[in-house]
Amino acid sequence: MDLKTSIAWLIPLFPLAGWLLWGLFGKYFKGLSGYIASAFIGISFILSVILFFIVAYSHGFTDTLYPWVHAGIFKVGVSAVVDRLSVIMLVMVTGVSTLVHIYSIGYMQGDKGFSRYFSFLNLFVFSMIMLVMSNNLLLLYVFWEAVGFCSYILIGFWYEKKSASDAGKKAFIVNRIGDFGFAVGIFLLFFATKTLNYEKIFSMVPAMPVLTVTIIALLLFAGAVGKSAQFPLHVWLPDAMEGPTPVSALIHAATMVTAGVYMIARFHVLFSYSPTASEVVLIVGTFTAFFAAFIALTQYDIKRIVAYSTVSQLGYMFMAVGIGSYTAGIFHLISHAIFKGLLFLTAGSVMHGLSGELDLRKMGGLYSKMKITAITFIVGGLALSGIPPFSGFFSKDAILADVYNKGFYFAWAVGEITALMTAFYIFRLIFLAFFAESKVDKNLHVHESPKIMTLPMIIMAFFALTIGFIGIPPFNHSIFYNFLHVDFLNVNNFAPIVNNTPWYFLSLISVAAGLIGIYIAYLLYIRKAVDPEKIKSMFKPIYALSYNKVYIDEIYDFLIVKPLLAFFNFLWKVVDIKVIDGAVNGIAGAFAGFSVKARKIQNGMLMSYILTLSIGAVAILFYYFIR
Amino acid sequence: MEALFYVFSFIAIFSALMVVTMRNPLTSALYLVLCFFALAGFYVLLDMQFLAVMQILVYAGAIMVLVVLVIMLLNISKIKSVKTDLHQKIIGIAISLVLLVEIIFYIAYGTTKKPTGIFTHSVIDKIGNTRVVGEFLFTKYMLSFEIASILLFVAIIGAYLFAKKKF
Amino acid sequence: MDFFMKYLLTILIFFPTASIFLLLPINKKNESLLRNLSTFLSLVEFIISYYLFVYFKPDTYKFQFVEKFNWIPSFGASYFLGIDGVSLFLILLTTLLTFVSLLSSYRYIKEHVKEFVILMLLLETFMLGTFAALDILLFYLFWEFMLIPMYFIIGMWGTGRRIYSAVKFVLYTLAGSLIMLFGLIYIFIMHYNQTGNFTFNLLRLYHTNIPAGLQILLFIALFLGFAVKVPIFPFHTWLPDAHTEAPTAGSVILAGVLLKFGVYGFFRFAIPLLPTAALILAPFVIVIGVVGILYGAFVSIVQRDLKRLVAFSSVSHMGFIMLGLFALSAISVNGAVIQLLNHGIDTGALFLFVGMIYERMHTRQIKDLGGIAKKAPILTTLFLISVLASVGLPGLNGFIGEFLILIGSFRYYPVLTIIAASGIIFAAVYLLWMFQRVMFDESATSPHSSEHHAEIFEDMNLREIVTVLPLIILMFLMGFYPAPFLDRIGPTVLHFISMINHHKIVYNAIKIKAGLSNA
Amino acid sequence: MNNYLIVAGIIFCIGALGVLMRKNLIIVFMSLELMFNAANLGFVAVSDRLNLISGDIFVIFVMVVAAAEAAVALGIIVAFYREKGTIDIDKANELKN
Repeated sequence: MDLKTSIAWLIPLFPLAGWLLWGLFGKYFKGLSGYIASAFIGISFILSVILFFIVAYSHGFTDTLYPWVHAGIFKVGVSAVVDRLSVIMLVMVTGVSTLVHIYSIGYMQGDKGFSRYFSFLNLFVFSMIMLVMSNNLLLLYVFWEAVGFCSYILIGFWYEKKSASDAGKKAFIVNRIGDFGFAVGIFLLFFATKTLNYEKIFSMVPAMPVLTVTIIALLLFAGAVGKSAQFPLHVWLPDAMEGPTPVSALIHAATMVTAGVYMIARFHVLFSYSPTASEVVLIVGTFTAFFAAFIALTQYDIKRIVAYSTVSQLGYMFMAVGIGSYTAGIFHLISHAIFKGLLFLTAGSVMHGLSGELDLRKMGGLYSKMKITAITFIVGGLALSGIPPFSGFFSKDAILADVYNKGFYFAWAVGEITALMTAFYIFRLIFLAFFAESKVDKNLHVHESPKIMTLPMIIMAFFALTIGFIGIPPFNHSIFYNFLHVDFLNVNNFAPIVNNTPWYFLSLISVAAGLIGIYIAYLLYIRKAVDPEKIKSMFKPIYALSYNKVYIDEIYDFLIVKPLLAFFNFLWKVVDIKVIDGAVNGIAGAFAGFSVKARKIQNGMLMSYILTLSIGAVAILFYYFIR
Repeated sequence: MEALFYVFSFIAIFSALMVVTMRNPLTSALYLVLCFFALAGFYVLLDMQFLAVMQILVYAGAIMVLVVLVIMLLNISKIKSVKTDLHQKIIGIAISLVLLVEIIFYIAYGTTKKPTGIFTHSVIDKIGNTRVVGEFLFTKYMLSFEIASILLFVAIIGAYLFAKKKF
Repeated sequence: MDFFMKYLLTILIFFPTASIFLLLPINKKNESLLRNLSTFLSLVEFIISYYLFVYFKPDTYKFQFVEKFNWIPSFGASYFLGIDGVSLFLILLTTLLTFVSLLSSYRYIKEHVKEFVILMLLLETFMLGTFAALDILLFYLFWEFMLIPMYFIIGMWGTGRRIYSAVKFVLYTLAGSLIMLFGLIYIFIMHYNQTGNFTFNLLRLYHTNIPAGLQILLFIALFLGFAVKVPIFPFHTWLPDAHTEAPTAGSVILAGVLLKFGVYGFFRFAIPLLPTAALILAPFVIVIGVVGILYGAFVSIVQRDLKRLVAFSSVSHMGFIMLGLFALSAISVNGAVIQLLNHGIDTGALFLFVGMIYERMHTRQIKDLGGIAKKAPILTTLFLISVLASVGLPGLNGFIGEFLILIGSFRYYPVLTIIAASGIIFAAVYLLWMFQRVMFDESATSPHSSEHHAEIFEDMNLREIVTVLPLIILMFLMGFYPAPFLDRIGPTVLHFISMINHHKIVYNAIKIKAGLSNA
Repeated sequence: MNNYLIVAGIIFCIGALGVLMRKNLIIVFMSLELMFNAANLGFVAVSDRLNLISGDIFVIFVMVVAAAEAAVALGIIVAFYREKGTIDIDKANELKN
């Protein structure tokens, strides 16, 4: 094992060690576990950066740690792929994780599950790192599920709250539905290629029938839909906000939910050879982007707004990978991880300052009381709205420009409208929370968060401001593009560029959309030019639709959950107890009934016994006779 | 010899019929003794004198004495006569007739194996039939013989227990 | 040592019986000594069985530790023992679970302790004998003897309608077994007619030529016997009753070991003895296996009794195993065997936890339970691990088995495999929902019992932790590093598959001749 | 030999007739003895025909059994009579249920 492979394997080792340490001996560490855990992840981050430079200045590699499952021709090892794509992801994951860990020390201070929290958080980081590094589908699937499990356990971290444990369960089960498709995709892939190793699969894909590739790609995409909370499996993500806020920042904004995008980027060969599957990805992504933004317009729970914006932004990423602009998708993934992580951390800070209050209607005027939080939040909001020079501008516009230039005008138009809506709802949140007149409970002591929380926020805000510059010169020939493009050379270019509209023209439109959105929010909530209530009553049905999240949960409950439960009850009460067990008991009963009858033959009369005996003898003789 | 066979057959069948038809058990018992004697005669005809003697000793002697003793013991005259109802008679006769027909058909149409043993009449006569039986009984069938003796022992105990006044 | 190695299997099988004589002179009243000694003896037994693992040669499919003595020469019955990779692990599972269940019953079994431990040890002998026997008659004897101790364990120490459940269990399995016996004897006679030798030697009976039509009839006979034991879907109704009413130790043994015999019977007897019939009927078996997966899962979702829920989940899991076994591909059979062990470990552990909760709360109704997580963090954590292993979470053992089964069967039965795979969704639904309701939520309506008990709910003590710890460790071990298991199972399975494949060629030739195949 | 067998058969059937027809326990018992003897005759006849000795040996065992049976049966009859005051076979219905 040479240096770079040992570095690669050391990266997941630290979080794993952390998990075991806090999980088993957490109670002996008390408050210390937070610092040590952060240090562990920090080491992983440093190692990731080192690995990043190793890979950047040499080339990627793969390595197998040990053979894992060998059964017949099914041979899978615990093996890692380290290329440019995975090191970028590694740096992002460990970096954001480090900051979130540090933030959590302050946020979770005094919680009785402090060590438990860090143990699971470390387990999550471990799983996420392994997910990114895995070199075969089985390992990917393992950690794909493992991050889902961590999400489950962390959403339900405050299990005393029924809503929290419900949300955790919902997240796990909805993810499982996606994973079911993912698993079937793996089966089909194994059936078609007899291997689960990435390189071997990719080398075989061009020769495979398009239909097979399409089906496999769509099934894998089903997993991505579940994990990345795309329509129609997005329902778990808003509920997942029941978990501690740093968890939302790490898992439900920066890392786990982007695993779907990463997976498609990783399987770009597969998707690019199936234009149909890519088109489905594009459609789902576009629709989700719009749909989630629409819901976010009217919500009052700040975390839910940010959650829906996550769903919406993930939609953008799927748009990108759906048109074959994988670098753009990953770029948005990175920048989104930072600014959305930032938004969640600041939202957590608001929550912390208001003792857990999340309702926008009970906030206002917080700017003066928590300046750092407010400013960093605004940085995040501007990045989300795509205002230059914040990172969201570069990454989102890279996607939209590609969508336009590749000729998907409708998707582009939807993307622009969504951008407007995005700017509106995030600034609605900012204005209502920080600038409008205060509706905060007078008894509440509003305070800025401690340094240990604000420091990560400031660092994040710094990167949210600057990370976009790796996208310069914008779009197809940026530093980032040139760096990452190396990994995407073997794609089938199914969506060629048809326009050559200059980027500044297109980005002008997006920036305009963003600014309009912000301005509308300003008019409504600061200038009070129009009373929001009036608009509300003007578009009552649409408002209700948005406010009630398009009734998706209710529809699922009514159309799927209730009938299924009734059916299951029928199966148990009627089929199992009455029919099957009834048949068994019926047979037993028939024997018993027959026995009651047969007992009458035993009338105790010796003569009748003798009679029966002799008739039997006669009959037997008769049988021999006629034989 | 032929004539003797028919004489014995007639006696046997006739006395057997009498056994089952006589009303008085004592008469039946006496006819049964007669029947046993006739059977003993058959055994003599079949060159098994030892068996014939045993037949008379065990059956006609021991068992029948026991039966007669019991009949006396129960003081049969005091028992109100046990009546037989008609349908039972009919069923009995019918079944036994069918049985008889079957047996006769079976014997008539059945195939007989070739003689396989070595104990022809002359061999048995040379050794002596008692000795033949005895030798077999105490060598090859030793175990069965012992078991039979145990059975008898058990039967004695059983009979004693049953006949005891209270048990 | 030589002697020990030579007769290792015999020593292993009869050590528990022999140890009963050690327990017999102990006074009935001295319960703690009885418990400790019997647990210790079962631990010794496990250590003996561990020797099997150590000295087992992993690179051959041949039977090892073979012992053969004439028993009833006139019938060709012999005392013929031997193990291969599959029975090796099932034996290890048996000895481990016996130890675990004896250890688990310290608190649950309060009356007739002596009888209980003696019956458990006796049961262990019979179970081990069944796994090690390579002579059909010997196998059948052990197979039927098993019912007797189990009957008493359910009937004497059970709860609720225990007599009903015990009788149902015994009659149901007995009825199946008798039909199976008929089939086995028929094969025995067929073999006699062909070779003129009486033999119950399984390895020689493998070479009996049976025409396809007759094979199907015989297979159905054997199928009924094994299917009841598995249990496959329409023959499963004894299982919820027996599991629910049995004491914890009984449930653990029942789920952990007894259910394995059905599958083991298919693997060792039904399929190799009647390969053509197995090939013809495999699709049907798989269909009812898949129906069982979904059916078990669906019915589990709406159960109200904690133990009954776990029992129905067994039906679902056994459906997976049947799917894997009858798909007859090397990967899926490997998976089925692994899943067989997993099911023993996971469901065994689940029953242990259910038992612990029952001991504390005195109820198994899910609606009366709740809020345990606050009081008992260790119990919650370990219970959660077992639940997740049962759900098939990657990294734990359940995943490896399920995945191998599904990926192996996909090649031959894609549609059915996809339907079966949807079972993993429902597994998550019923187990996690159950876990939430039992451990997290406050009990909804509990006028008297549980509210009070939940307040004084005590966490697991050291004995209980020791009880489940081996199982938990195995869950992780088999999830992260299944190589030691797969390496030993692999050659056996490969041999099994090659036996079947040989017949597949013959079978296909027949099909072509009959014009059934378009090939 | 067939003649002997036919005679044995006839006696056997008469015995059966007695068993079926009569209700007096003692006569039933005697009819049974008749049937025994018919069987004995058959054994001896066949054994004679096939030049075997085992049939004759068997007859001896039958006699032993018959003797034992007689002892027990008569004991039962006595006990039965003492219990019921009759020897009507129809009164022997204690086996019911």
